[in-house]
Amino acid sequence: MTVKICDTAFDPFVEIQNFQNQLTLEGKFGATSVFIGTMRDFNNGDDVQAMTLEHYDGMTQKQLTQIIATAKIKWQILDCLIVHRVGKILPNEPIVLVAVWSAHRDEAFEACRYLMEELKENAPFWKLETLATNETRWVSKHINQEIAHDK
Amino acid sequence: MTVKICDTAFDPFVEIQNFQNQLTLEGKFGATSVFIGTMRDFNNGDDVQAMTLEHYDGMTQKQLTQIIATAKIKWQILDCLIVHRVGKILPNEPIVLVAVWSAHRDEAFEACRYLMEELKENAPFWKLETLATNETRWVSKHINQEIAHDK
Amino acid sequence: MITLRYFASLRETLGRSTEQLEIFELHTVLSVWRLVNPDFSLPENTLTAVNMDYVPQSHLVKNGDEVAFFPPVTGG
Amino acid sequence: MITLRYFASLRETLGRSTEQLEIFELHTVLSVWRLVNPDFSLPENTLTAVNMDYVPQSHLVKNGDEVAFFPPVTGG
Repeated sequence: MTVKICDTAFDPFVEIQNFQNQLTLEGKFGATSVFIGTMRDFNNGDDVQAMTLEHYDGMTQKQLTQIIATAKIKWQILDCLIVHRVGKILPNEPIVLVAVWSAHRDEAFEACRYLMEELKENAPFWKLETLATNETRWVSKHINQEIAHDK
Repeated sequence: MTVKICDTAFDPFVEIQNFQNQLTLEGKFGATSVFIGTMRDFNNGDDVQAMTLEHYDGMTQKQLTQIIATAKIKWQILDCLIVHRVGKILPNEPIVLVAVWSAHRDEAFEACRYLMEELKENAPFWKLETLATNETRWVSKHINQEIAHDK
Repeated sequence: MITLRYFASLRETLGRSTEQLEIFELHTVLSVWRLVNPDFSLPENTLTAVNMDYVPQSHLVKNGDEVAFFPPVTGG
Repeated sequence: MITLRYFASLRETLGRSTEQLEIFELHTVLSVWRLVNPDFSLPENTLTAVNMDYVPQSHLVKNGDEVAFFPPVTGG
């Protein structure tokens, strides 16, 4: 169970492969469920040129570790990997990666979804968007209900 | 929207990367949901040494194409990729890959899950297991309800 | 002329994967099976397809059709 | 001594990200806020954490605690 916070761009598929290569689960996992959140060049009807992701270093890791511990109680997870980007991000760059390995498909799907929803709900990250107009704005859960369903 | 049937081992992450590299969706997709089914070395309480996947060539492609068409009506999918292995498979080798690209997370998660469930329900594949004892048996949906939930 | 195809355990049981048949009367998927396998009743749970689409056993077949019989699928 | 931390838009609004405070009486998370920000009421929807765990505003703080205030999170 690994949580990584990256302040530079990461390749989600390289991350998954490297992680999977060091697992000793050959023949034991039948299901891998992966979610990747990627920065778009639009949000809430506006063109976005960049985003800065602030986080609460320490609390992020603590919260994500607790979320994973809860998921392990709910589902039989063999292993999981969460990678989250912080700092300045450009469109088309990955923001978050969640990957779950399990014997069975239901557990992998459900645990991956759970980790992602809980991360969005509880992990202390905040997005500051720089619009095409050079204006900046904090992404809010309240301005538009859409945002809560984004990515 | 691409469907691939492979009769040799494939690397799911290379498949996704190659597919994503030729997409012209930079900045448009915010969510990628991926499922990978991998062969285990056990099933239904027995050790398994190999599996042979038979399929109905032509009907497989037709059914998967119809499943994708239905998913496109239900969710706003930007693109998707399905890769399925046939022939002789060894433990730890990938059997199936489903990947969905979408603007939003809900759609990616739900469409990926849908494609995978429909594939298991309707795509004409059959698994013949070779047990550690060299005995062979067709995997059945009926012997054990567990199997319907596997992978 | 119609083409019959069998897959997986059903193919093994019958000992053949494909055969062709001339039909001169109205036939359903089920009656075609009975015509070519008079001594072997269609196993319960067998799935049937015509021209690669699932159909019920009561589906009428016509010349040129490909009619397939197979056990429940187990891919993925 | 307790440490206060502010994040994101709240940090920008206050113009500082961290400060330290001696407390000599019983204090809750909310009363600590009022002590250091007497002219600025805690914005609705502000989330509060003590030692990196979410707590209600009525949570009692003690010396050595790290108390954090921040807007709803928007990661992922």
